[in-house]
Amino acid sequence: MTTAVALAPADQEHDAHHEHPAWLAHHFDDAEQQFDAGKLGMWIFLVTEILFFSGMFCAYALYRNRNPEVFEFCSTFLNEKLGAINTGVLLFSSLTMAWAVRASQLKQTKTLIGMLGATLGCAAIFLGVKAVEYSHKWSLGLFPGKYYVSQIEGAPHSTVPYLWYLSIPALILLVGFVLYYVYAFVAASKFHLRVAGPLVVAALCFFGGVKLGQVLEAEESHGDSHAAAGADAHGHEHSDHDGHDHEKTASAPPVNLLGEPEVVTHDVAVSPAETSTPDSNVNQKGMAGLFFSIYYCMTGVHAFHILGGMGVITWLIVKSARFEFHSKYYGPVDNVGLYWHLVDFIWIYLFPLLYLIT
Amino acid sequence: MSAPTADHTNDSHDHGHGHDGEFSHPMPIWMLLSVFFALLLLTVATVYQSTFSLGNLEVWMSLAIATVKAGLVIAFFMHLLWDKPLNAIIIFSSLIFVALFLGFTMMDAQGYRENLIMNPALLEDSQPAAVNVELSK
Amino acid sequence: MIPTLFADINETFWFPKQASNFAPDVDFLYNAIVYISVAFFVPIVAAMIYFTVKYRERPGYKGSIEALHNTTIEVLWSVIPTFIAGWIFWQGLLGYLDMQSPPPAGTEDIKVIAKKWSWNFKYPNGAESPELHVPVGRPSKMIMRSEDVNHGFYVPAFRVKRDIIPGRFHYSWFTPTLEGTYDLFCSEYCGDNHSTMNAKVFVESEEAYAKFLAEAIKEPEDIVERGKWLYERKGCKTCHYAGKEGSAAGPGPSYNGSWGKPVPLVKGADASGKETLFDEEYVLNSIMDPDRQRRKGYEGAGNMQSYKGQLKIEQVEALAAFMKSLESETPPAKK
Amino acid sequence: MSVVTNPVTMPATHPEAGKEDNYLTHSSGFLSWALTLDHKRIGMMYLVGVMSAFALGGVLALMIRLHLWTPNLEPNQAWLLNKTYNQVFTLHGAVMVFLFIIPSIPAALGNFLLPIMLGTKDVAFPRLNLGSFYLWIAGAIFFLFSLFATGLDTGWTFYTPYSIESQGPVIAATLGVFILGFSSIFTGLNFIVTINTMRPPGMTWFRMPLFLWAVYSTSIIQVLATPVLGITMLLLAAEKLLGIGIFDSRLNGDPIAFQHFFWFYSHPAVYIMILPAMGIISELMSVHSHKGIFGYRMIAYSSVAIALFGFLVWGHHMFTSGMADVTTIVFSALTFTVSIPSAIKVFNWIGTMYQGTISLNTPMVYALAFIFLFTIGGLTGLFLGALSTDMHLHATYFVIAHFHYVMMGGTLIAFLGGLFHWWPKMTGKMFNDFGGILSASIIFVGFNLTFLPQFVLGTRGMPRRYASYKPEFQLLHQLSTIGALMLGVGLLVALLVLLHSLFYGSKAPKNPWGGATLEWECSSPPPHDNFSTAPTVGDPYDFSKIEFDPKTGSYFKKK
Repeated sequence: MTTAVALAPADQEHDAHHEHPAWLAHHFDDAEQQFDAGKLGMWIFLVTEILFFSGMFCAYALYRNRNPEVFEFCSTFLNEKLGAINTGVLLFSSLTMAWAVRASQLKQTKTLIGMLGATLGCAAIFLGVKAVEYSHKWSLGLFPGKYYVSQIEGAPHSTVPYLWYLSIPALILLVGFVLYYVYAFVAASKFHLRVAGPLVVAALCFFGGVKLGQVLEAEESHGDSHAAAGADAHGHEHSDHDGHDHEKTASAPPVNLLGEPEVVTHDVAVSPAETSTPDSNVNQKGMAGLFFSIYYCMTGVHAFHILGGMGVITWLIVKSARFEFHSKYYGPVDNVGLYWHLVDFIWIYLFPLLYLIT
Repeated sequence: MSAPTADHTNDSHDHGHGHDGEFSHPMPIWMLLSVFFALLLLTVATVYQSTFSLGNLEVWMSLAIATVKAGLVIAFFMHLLWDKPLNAIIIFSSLIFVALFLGFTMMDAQGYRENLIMNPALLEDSQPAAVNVELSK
Repeated sequence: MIPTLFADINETFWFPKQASNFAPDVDFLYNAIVYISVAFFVPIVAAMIYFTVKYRERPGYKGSIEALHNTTIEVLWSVIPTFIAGWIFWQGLLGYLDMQSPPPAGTEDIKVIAKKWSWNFKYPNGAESPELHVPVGRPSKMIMRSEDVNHGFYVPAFRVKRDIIPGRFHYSWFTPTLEGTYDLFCSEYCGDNHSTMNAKVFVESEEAYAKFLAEAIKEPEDIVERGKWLYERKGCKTCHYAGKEGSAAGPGPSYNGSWGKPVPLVKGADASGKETLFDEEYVLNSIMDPDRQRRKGYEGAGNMQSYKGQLKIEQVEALAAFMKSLESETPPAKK
Repeated sequence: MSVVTNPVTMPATHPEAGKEDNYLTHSSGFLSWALTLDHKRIGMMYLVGVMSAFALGGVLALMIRLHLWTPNLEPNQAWLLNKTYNQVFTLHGAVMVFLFIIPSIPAALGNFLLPIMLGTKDVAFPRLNLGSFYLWIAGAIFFLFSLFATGLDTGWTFYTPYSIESQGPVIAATLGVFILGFSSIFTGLNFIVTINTMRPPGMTWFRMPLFLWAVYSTSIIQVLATPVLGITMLLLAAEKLLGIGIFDSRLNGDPIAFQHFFWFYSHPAVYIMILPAMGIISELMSVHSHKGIFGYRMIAYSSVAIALFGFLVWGHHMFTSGMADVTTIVFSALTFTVSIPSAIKVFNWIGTMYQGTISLNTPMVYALAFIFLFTIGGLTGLFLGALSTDMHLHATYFVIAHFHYVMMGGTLIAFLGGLFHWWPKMTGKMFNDFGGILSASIIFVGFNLTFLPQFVLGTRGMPRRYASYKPEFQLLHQLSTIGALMLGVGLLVALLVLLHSLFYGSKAPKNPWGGATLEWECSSPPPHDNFSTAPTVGDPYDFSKIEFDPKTGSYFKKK
């Protein structure tokens, strides 16, 4: 503890004023220190992400443990095929991202831009499929919590064009990117062309994703496990009358001022033992609605992470188009890669936990 | 996060300080591709697995497969296998804290479960349905 | 000043009266920790002051500069507090287990319904009251639930506290040991009038308690009297003013002098912007489905909860009759 | 509003300081501060920010105390309406916790000192550091706007379901907390990376000053716990906005789950508040006793132990909430384990004084006050950790008094002590020592007068968050109010002493107290790059080479 070691002042001065390239921040000694610091920072950030998501996983575990039947019931409304396709898309994007890291280390800029563009495109496909999923659920009234509409056989679907609304931002971006591409083309700027190309493709991929989702969703609807039929399948033991009653209680009936006799006796007739049996109880705001709250929170927050990832990947494309990365400076690609894999990592758990409940 | 391990990083940094060597480790393409196909295979497996009825085991089964997949992603795509041990410790220690958080919360929720009023409508006449429930054990 | 500090004669410096079976144990542990704390605190502070004086910087004095390190001492002052902390934990655990273990047979089961900002106690014979009455010397079990937000059942004299979280039941029991009147507080923050969500606890002899139960179950014959009776028991009193001997002006509209006057409505399924008369129908609607028509100036949703299922239609009529009977009297200004 | 230093104009008020190059004079103009990447300037800006927040929180505290001068048995004739009172205590708690205590030591003093004590030029991510500061500003604006717009009345804990049905601006407040949380996360992340990767050669883990150990432990908590607060706040906002029902009992949601979520962060947050304070006290005790710290490794390890154990005890905020008995008992047992490392620290501080050479100047007086008050705060925790006594004391004034002894008697006093200790380094000005000791004494007496009566109020059954009380409590409440006013006076005196030093203080030497850590090796105030010549890294508590030079009034290190 007593031996004092002096900093090598000469070295430091030297580093600080002469040998510091533009990509090396002034307070770092060398490229490796800068890389290590960035990477450690990223891993710590991933830790915060994991704990951030853990809150929702905790809510999931809590309510699945409490009402497993609700989760089984609601899972039938989620389209397994779309989930599986999206899993594949995301895994592929992870592959391209890892490949991009490799390309940046080897200074293969063309491959790097291509791989980043592919990652961006996969992300857009993922969001396109998700848009189909969301809009389909909304049209059925599968909203979170207190906006949940009890699923009744043969109930009319909403005609609000949710999918259209969800596509508007992508459409605007597509138009913008195409204009940008045209500008780049006219200006004959190689740099801008390198950036605009992947962006246009990615924006188009969104609509590819939408199409893919629609095709698969339609397939599913023709099959016998259509969402509404799913409700039916679970409600098959109940007479029409029963289902009707449910509609009445669940959808905020006009208050019966002399309510006591009618409503209360009806409810009291359901014994506690019965309330814990699934079907009579699950198709309501506090049950299925809660599942959809968890579903939207988890997938929604995940989707926002995808959006954020797309933002930083775009930034990487710009940097790559300027040939900024090489074997001593590829930290940004590596770190964005880590982030992107984490987003994939989360989805790897979300998919079976939400879609594959039997 | 404990001091000794972190000491280790410092050491490695000190070593790294001297030479101006390479620190990038590009992954071979065959490795990336095989990991990807393994992941796809496992996805198919988990979908296929869900078509059986395994009862209570099912959720654990799908979690196990997901964990293998996550392990592949972390080990290869995130090249943690070649990374500093500190980073591995950091990421795994986060899982310990997640486990703590979920563990205590779930343990507690399980404990007071019998006191819950799952259907508030039952209370309309103010007759607590669970009058006979003993004080929680 | 000192006598006031020591408050009532029966109370100690620290505590209110010991009025339940749990109180002696809690007080014992409390006092024990006080002594332990003093035993730690005094030497620490004494050493601190002594060192400050003895080793103060002064001409001609040069203290040691070496960092000290003494394993024996460090181990000692880690291990001894650990054992003491363990003992405290153990004592606390024993006391807690007493409170949580099932009460002895023959409890008086009282349902407690907490709502903003009043208490309602329902006794085994069906009687209700806004104050808690319990027999002395016999365990009483509280079966508690909340109708809206978190509340807390706290009787300092019993050393008993339980939060009441909506959506579930909470239980608590105690055996009152000392006749008297004690305070009951809501201990969990529940909104605007949290501070006034208090009640009295009457610990009575078995005879007095039986007498109370018999009285409490009887609704007065006269409809206006019955309305007043309900007003006092069903929680209306907490928020609504009804004359000088009633309560202070609360957050709700006053009953006095309202009857037959127009009421501007602002919010609700069929009421927006309309006006209605303060009459039987309005009273019925407001009590049974307050969200449907909110009175202007009292828009706060969630303030008035529906009484559907808790009041019979005849009871609402009685309440209306009571409101009708109230003279016009200006309530104290609502701030 | 306590604007201690106006960073923008300060260089202008010191024309004579303009000649030498230090971080204050290195560049000038508004943008040179607003866009600075220098950790020292960022630290100074945080300092101004947190002290303004503290002033606001302090005024609110005085409002609470003044309102409680009378029992307010007629709520309508009271000074504040019940509703207003609820808003005031919510505001007091939220401002003090989120805007003052959590960022005070790590973000203000930590930012300034960490790289200098470590011997580096800056933190690892200077841009992220500035970003954290602006997140803090954004969160603060968001938060304050929402609080003042219509009055938040949920209590700083946002317990559901009340927060869901409250008419107050809960969404805005939760988003404010969310943003502040990220500010805190990024600061913690930055510090961990800096300490792990940027230590210069010779700076081994066990040559780090204990303040850095404490800040490091704090950062671990910030990184691990704050994200859970983030998601909790987000879910609460979604609860208000979309009615998701996860925490809403009316939709079968579970309010107890909210409490678990909230305290999973907010209990470790208590250690975010107190650990850096303990770090400061370790420095102060050693430097002003001119003697090596007693049991360096024990203190270092106990910081990390406290940080990790801190994650295991959140349930002790919920003993009466209706947790399952098993959970309650486990949490109580774990709570007692966390008391041990704190006790060890106190003993070690006392051990440091033994046979030392104690200079009783302002920072040391604050440090002694800290030990007195923190010991009371810690010991009263035993009453609350024990289950049966907690049944009586939970949610009473006893709890209020307990955590004020820890948070205010602990963190605030240490913050002030640290501020006085490093003030010469930060501003290059010496303050009036008599004034400083006077302020510490008034604060000490005022503090005890405020909060000692509250212990008695609590055991006698006075519930917290009450705008009115039984008349027999009046005397104790009035004592408390008098104490609070005194406390306010003491804090004003401290502020005046500091402000006075800015204008009339003598120039601070390099090492006015005789510290052996690296920050005393650079000039006061430090140059832009921290060290004009590289410092020699040695034992941070080796005072054998520190000698006083009466000519310069400064200590120096013998070669």
